[in-house]
Amino acid sequence: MKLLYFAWVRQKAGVAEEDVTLPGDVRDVSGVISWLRTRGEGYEAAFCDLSVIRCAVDQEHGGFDTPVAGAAEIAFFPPVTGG
Amino acid sequence: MKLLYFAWVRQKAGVAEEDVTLPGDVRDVSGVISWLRTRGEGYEAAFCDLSVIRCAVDQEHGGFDTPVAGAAEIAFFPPVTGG
Amino acid sequence: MIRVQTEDFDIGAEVAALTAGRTDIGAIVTFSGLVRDANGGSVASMELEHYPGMTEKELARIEREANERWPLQASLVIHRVGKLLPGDNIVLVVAASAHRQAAFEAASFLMDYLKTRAPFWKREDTGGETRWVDARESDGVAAAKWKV
Amino acid sequence: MIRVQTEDFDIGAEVAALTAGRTDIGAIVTFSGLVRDANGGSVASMELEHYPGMTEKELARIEREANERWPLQASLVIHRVGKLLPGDNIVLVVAASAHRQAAFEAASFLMDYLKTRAPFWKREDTGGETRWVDARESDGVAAAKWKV
Repeated sequence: MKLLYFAWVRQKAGVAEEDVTLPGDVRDVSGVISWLRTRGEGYEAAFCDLSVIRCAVDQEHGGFDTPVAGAAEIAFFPPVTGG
Repeated sequence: MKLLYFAWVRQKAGVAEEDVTLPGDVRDVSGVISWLRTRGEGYEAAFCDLSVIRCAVDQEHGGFDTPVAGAAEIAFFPPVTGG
Repeated sequence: MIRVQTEDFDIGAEVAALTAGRTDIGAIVTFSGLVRDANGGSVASMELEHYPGMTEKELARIEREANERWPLQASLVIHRVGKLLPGDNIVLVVAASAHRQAAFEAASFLMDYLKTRAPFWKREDTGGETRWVDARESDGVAAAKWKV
Repeated sequence: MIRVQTEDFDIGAEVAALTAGRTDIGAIVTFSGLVRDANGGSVASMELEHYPGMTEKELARIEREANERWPLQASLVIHRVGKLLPGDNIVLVVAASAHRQAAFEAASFLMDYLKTRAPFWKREDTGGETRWVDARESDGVAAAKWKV
């Protein structure tokens, strides 16, 4: 599964994109985040305030409870600021 | 005093612009119209339906009760259709 | 800025002129109105008549009112007169502000007021016969919502 | 039509391309957003990051939604990415319709949704230090009023 990070989430995590194999007990976006936070200080810093974390599962806006089974791509980013 | 006519009011009246001396008892736009209607068929046709007549006194939108004493220019026209 | 002219206008060039050298403008809304041939082939041309003198006064008043209601960095109203063909530009309104809501509202206000206050009249030539365009009741309703 | 590009755009040329040869369009509203240097000299440049793939999908969805809600003859969304300077264009939205209210509403809707749904992020470079722009609560409020 591909994980993507954008804007300051990317900067704090210290990675733009990575291929990972999630632990078998990860069911939703929330589970992905909990797992990521065990992987190092960068991820912990990136995901320390979940009120400013948004996500997309297979390029569709999702929520923390969006299931991730079968997903090819999950992205994490701050609230969007285009336009 | 100058009288101006625009769009179909001009076409029906048969005149675009004219200099007139109003009778002494004409006080407002309504009085001007009543006087004009005595001046010929063209004016009568132009002013037969007052619901579609608009006017301006000295280039400011006015109503039938707008006073005309001292005015230099009175214009008659249909509801505007620009834009 | 207001202009009444027979010549066409270019939206990009007008916007570029308004914003040249400025970095305080965040949002620009333009409205352009075109001669529409609603039924396809029924309008051969259109004649735009106006009241020289009063037109400029009314447009200036409408623009001033918009600038009093919204914090605009720049505004522009151009209205063409004379003979126009289907697809031709008739009117251009531009409102520039720091933020988008002010620009959208001001441009919409400028058009609603121009439609009901500025002394222009349209005559359609349908090929042989001419017809003065009737005022639309919906334009009066649109203008009334701004409660000037 | 949607485009994500590093190059600048010209409003006049884009509108001319949308309307070329057509006589059924009566009203065109454009919105353009520019890099604003709110405090004068505090923003040296801006970097626009986006999520390639998802960006195009979201813009296409937003445009489709606008076309379902309003009778549009044409619509266009262009968003720039990469490094931009104060005064530079960021985004262009165009909505063309027979009548002005549909064009105004659709352009406003397109912007409100783009602001809250399209995956773009702005980073300001204030000369030495960089700062990710915070999302504005008012943008969420603006989008919510359309009740998608």
